[in-house]
Amino acid sequence: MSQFFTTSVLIAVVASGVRLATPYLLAALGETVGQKSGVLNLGVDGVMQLSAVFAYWAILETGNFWLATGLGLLSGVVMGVIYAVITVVFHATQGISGIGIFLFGLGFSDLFFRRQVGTPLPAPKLPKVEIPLLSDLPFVGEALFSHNLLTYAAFVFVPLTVFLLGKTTFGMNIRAVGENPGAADSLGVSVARTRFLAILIGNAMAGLAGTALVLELGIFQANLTQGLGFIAVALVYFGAWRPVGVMAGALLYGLVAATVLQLKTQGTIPRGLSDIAAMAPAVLTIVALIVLARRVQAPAALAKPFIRH
Amino acid sequence: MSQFFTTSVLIAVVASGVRLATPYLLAALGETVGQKSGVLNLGVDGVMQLSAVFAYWAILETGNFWLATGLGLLSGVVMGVIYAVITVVFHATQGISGIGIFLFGLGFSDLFFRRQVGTPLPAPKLPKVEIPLLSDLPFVGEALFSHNLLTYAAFVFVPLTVFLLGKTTFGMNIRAVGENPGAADSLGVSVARTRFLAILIGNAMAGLAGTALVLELGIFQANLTQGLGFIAVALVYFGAWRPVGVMAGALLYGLVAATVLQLKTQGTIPRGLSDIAAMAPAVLTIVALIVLARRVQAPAALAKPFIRH
Amino acid sequence: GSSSEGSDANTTEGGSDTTAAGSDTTTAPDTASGPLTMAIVAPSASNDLAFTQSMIESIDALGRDIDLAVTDGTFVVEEAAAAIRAYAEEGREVIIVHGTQFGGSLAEIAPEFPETTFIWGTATETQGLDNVFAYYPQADQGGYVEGVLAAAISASGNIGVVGPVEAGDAVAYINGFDKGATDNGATVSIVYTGSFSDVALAAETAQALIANGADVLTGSAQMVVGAVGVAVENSVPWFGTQANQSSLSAEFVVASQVYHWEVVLEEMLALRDAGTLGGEAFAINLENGGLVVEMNPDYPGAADLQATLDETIAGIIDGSIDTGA
Amino acid sequence: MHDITPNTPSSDATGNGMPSPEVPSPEVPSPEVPLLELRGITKRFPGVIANQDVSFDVRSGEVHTLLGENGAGKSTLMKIVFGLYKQDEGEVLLRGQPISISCPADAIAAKIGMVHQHFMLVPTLTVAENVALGLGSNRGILTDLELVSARINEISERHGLSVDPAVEVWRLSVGERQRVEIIKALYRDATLLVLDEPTAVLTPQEVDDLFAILRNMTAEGRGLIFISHKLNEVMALSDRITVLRNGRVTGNTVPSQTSREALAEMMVGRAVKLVPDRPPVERGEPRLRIRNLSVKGDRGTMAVDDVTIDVHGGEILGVAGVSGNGQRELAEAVAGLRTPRPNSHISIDGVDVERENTKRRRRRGLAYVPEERMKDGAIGEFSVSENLMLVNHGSDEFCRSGLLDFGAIKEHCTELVRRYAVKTPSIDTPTSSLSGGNIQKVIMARELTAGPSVLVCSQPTRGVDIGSAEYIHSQLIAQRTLGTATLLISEDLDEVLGLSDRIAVMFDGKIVAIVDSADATRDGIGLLMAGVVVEPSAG
Ligand SMILES: Nc1ncnc2c1ncn2[C@@H]1O[C@H](COP(=O)(O)OP(=O)(O)OP(=O)(O)O)[C@@H](O)[C@H]1O
Ligand SMILES: Nc1ncnc2c1ncn2[C@@H]1O[C@H](COP(=O)(O)OP(=O)(O)OP(=O)(O)O)[C@@H](O)[C@H]1O
Ligand SMILES: [Mg+2]
Ligand SMILES: [Mg+2]
Repeated sequence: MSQFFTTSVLIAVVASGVRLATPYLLAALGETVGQKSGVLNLGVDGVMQLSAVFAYWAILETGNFWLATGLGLLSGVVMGVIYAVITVVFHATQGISGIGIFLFGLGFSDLFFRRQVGTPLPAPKLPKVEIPLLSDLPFVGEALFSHNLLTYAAFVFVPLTVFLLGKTTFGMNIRAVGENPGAADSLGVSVARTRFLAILIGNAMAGLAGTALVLELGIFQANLTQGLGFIAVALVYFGAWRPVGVMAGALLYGLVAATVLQLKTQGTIPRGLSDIAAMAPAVLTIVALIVLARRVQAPAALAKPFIRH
Repeated sequence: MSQFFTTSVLIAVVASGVRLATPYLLAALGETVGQKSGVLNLGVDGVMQLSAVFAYWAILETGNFWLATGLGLLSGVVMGVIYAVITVVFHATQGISGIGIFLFGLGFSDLFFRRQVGTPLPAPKLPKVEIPLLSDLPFVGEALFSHNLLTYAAFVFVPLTVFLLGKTTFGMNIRAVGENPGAADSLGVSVARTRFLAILIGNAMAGLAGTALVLELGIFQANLTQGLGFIAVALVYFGAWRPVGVMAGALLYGLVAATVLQLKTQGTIPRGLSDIAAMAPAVLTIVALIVLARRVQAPAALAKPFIRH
Repeated sequence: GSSSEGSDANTTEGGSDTTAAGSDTTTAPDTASGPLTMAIVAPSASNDLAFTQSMIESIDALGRDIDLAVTDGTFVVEEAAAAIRAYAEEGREVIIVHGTQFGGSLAEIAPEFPETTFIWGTATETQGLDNVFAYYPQADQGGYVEGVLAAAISASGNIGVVGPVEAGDAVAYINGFDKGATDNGATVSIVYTGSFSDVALAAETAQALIANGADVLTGSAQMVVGAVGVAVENSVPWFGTQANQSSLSAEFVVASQVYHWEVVLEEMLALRDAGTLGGEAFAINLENGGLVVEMNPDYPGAADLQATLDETIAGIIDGSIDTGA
Repeated sequence: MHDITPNTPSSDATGNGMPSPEVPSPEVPSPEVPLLELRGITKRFPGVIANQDVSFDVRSGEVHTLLGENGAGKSTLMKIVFGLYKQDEGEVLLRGQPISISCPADAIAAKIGMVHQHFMLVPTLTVAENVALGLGSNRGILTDLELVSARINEISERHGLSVDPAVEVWRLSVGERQRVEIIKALYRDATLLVLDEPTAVLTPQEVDDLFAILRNMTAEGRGLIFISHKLNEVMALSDRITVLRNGRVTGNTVPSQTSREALAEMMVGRAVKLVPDRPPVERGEPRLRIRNLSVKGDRGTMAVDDVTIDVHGGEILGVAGVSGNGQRELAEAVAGLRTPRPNSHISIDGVDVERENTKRRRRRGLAYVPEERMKDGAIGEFSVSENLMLVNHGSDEFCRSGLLDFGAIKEHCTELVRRYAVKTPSIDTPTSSLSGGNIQKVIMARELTAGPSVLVCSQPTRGVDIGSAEYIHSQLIAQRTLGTATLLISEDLDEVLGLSDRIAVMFDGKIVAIVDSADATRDGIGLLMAGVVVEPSAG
């Protein structure tokens, strides 16, 4: 056990935790914005997979990270438009529509991959950018300030989301349509428009999350996300719809995963138990949901279509 | 194309459609009961996978179909108890709790399979039982009355569910707590007890669905269901919460799948397009949801936890 | 079964190449006149750099006149079954059923087409069907060889393994690798991630292994592509299995254990030519040349390792080395 | 959409230069031209004509009341004015000019405000944020909440609408929320304000405060449309009264030329008894005994604090009190829906029931009419007959080993619908499509049919029209004659005074006085409700 506490191992675990947390954080922040507006999107995982495959394809074809990131983001936005049309315009049930999006993303990303790429080829990975000065700090420098740009972006989005939701007019509208769309409507706030935009933001973030995942790994394969998007949705509940809480959840999740891996590597967790340790995420999610279930109220109109007669 | 219309091919397609529809029908009927009581269970797919692996294991170990079916059913009930505790006792959010169950079922069934069985060994398949007299009828005899017992059971459950929901006191309680748990509570109907039982019934049916799937195929592999459980949930919406509508949806789905398979086999659908044909389910689901979205009202309290103060 | 045996008295319409039931329409006597008609039904893509690709390449390597039909990506058992049956009905002489999970369907279909040879794997037995051949790899052998090589190039003596779930084929390779490396004085850390497909987890596992001092890595199953990327990033040599992974990195992939199924396919086809349609299981191993440890010629130290490689292989073949299987 | 910057009230309607084409030209209207005029409005819903050829107008500086039974079409008409519905026929004129209002934003731009029957507030937002919703901003993507707060304070001061702009709405009392609704309209400088049943949930004191505010507003030249079922309020506040029945205008009058009785007759189409007859009944043994009952409320405070009362057979015990003083918790505790603190005792006909669940208590003869009929009393999606059956569908009469006997059920329900005069197309009609009063009759029919020994009845006529209220009252009196012990909880003081044999006044969770109704006066009870302890005049 003592080996766990060597400085270099600790740094590696923290760095790994931050890296693992990145796609969760991006996706969960986006889902927070969507849910605040009253829209549950269970399709996050599918959107991430689509963005991942498009970003992967772009980086293989062009080697240009900006282009890859742009295409990943764009795929998210396009899926957002589709989801918004389904749920906001046609008022379809959100829970199962999201699952439809998930199944579509899962299937179509695989299809696109097979047809356009075929073999998993190594792609360039998003390079690490050391932040001047900060990255020279002992311990934290390597653990926190030596990551790729999308990781930094994810953490910068935390205060940005706080600001968007708490301080801007648009954020106020989002919260209003998520709590009482009828009231917002009666004051001339367009529920459809506000939710539409919130969905686009949420899906764009999911797109970035998929992009971050694939550009960190430098490879794509079918079902790359392994349910990551669903965990991200759970983290929104875990974080009680507050961006900082969501960040705490994502980091906790990443650090736990990194620690478990580290303990497995050291042999502290015996090999016989390693499979069971892999179930931890799903179990942790459910436990967190149970514990937190009654503490905070979800947006009152979450997952309810708004139809003005 | 003309080849498609030979009698023998038509019979084969109908028989195959009925066979394919069986697990959808079982799972969707169970979900109908659950949703009628106000509980959305997105974990159906996971429950099916767990039941499938346990039924598979039982049949490999004992060769006894009754035991395998019993174990599959029991797994469903056990998962039902877990889900009911999470959602009814702890009032956790249903959408994401269901996804937790799904992820757990997906992961644990694979794990159990790899540890207890390892390689996919062929297991005995549930034998066909020809119904005396009826199976001798021309055309329909072979298409409809030469199936295994679980297929017959699925179709027998349709009138049984109609009867349960419409004609019994328990069914009336189920509908009451699904529409207005507050009122039901004030009239002395225990919301928790009614929903708990409805969840158990729903999950038991999902267990049977997984069992039917695996005993029809005679083999298990990771993610055996391929999202079948999610489609089953969508079929509940499609069928507008009426068992007969749900059955129509399941049959439609099975027949379309069987026809596509037949056309692929004949080469009418070129192999190159078969991947795209595989996307049909997700797309069909979403289209159905959009078209049907506003036609029928879901149970008013669907997916809302009931907390008495 | 959706076939309609007994109903073949019904019309077979227009110039269709398929009759309603295939049991009496064998084309076996025609073999001499044209190419051997073969088909393969496989669960993953034919260019997956792994399981399916190895078989397709093996068929191509068969040096026979073959008319091959491919149905790949049939992960759904029911769909695979339909394809197998369709090929049988079409009169294909040899059908490769590439996936253990299709065994159940095979057991149902094979007896209906007694003139057709089915080749099924990976499986160690034929389910008692006399028109079925089975095949499987003795992956522990190549694992052992790679373990020896890994120990030879490791400076720290610390070697990491990224494993999936501790079960099935992967375990044979990893245990062989473990024994090969340990027999030669190295320490091996094996981490089973718990998933066959979680690329991100595999990548982080590689990171963790490296952080703990591993300077040579290997791994098995399809999720290792993530780990290879990390190895390359950290300039750590990598050993591959199931397919030649040097396409993932010309510089850091030292060697790959590759399956050459053609060796056993050759034997099976010869038996068929001689009138035996099945009933036997074949293993590929170092001795029969079905397992080959392919050195990556571009790996800087490749030449230095050749002697150790040859020696170890010889030892395994003559039985002087125990791979632990 | 408005700019957030304050603009002087009333005068220049389009002064901020925002393009609002629907607003008529700013020329000063002559007092003869009504502020708003509706001409020949017809609105149809599937199977219902909600408004038929309705003409109606409001002038500046007046309160014009709309009166009518449940479902008469009042809310529908007002929703047309506010752009929530579109009329099928007829036109809307603002200051003499035709105007098309197709959404609430149009109405707001035309300086029309609406206080909806059900509050339109976002509970998790602050008062200032609620007010600022939908306004433009001169601070780019940010809303200048300081400016909004300052202006709210200004408006509060001028109109006596005290409320803290920084507090979240969920923390406010019902009366305060009502004020926020009015501030929202004033902030947008509404010259016409629609108030749809604004008093239904207010206490008498709050109603008085509200009326003072409303009079202040008319004095400024604003026009008000007022909707209420409470005739004394209508008489007190209105300048003019228009009565709707079945979607048509059936009469126009002014308070000085009419009386409550006459208004009631205009609404219902027959004479209505506003105060029920109470024949003398022999008071029996105590059937409901409550001893030292304490119950926690939703926020964890002691909502019911050591209450002890007996209700005798043949007696109606009225519980008067300002909303939120523990009446709801008291009723729910007796019904078995809320767990009391230890050492609390409740007995029905001598049997202790405090540990029994609702079902058991009902078997012992408890009947319960909850305060929120659509939330706790009936299942909207169920048919009338299903709602009638819900209590005793498990009884031997209608059910054999878990199976329902539909023949017996149909017969029973048809009889109940006839006996309780429920206006419904059939017993299979979904309950939600009935008017509030008829839904209440279904609930009463269900609860009273078994012949209860104890009846707990909360707010039996809230939001229910005069005709239905009269019928419900007569049924409560009939139960009294049959020897039922009735615990009547109502915030309508007239109802409590008119029906009760004894009146218990509840304040801050305690029963502060029990008064014989013969000795009770409106003012005396009102003082007790406000927490002023005075010796009851007799015992
Ligand atoms: N959205 C709607 N769809 C269909 N019918 C409606 C709708 N809204 C109202 N109605 C019908 O229109 C009629 C008038 O309803 P309205 O709400 O205007 O009554 P009201 O006078 O406000 O009644 P109350 O006193 O209960 O508030 C009723 O018969 C009602 O059933
Ligand atoms: N969508 C609808 N379809 C049919 N009837 C409706 C619909 N919406 C409202 N109604 C009916 O219209 C009438 C008035 O409805 P509204 O919402 O104005 O008040 P209410 O439900 O009567 O509430 P309250 O009793 O507090 O006045 C009621 O009879 C109600 O049942
Ligand atoms: Mg109304
Ligand atoms: Mg009303």
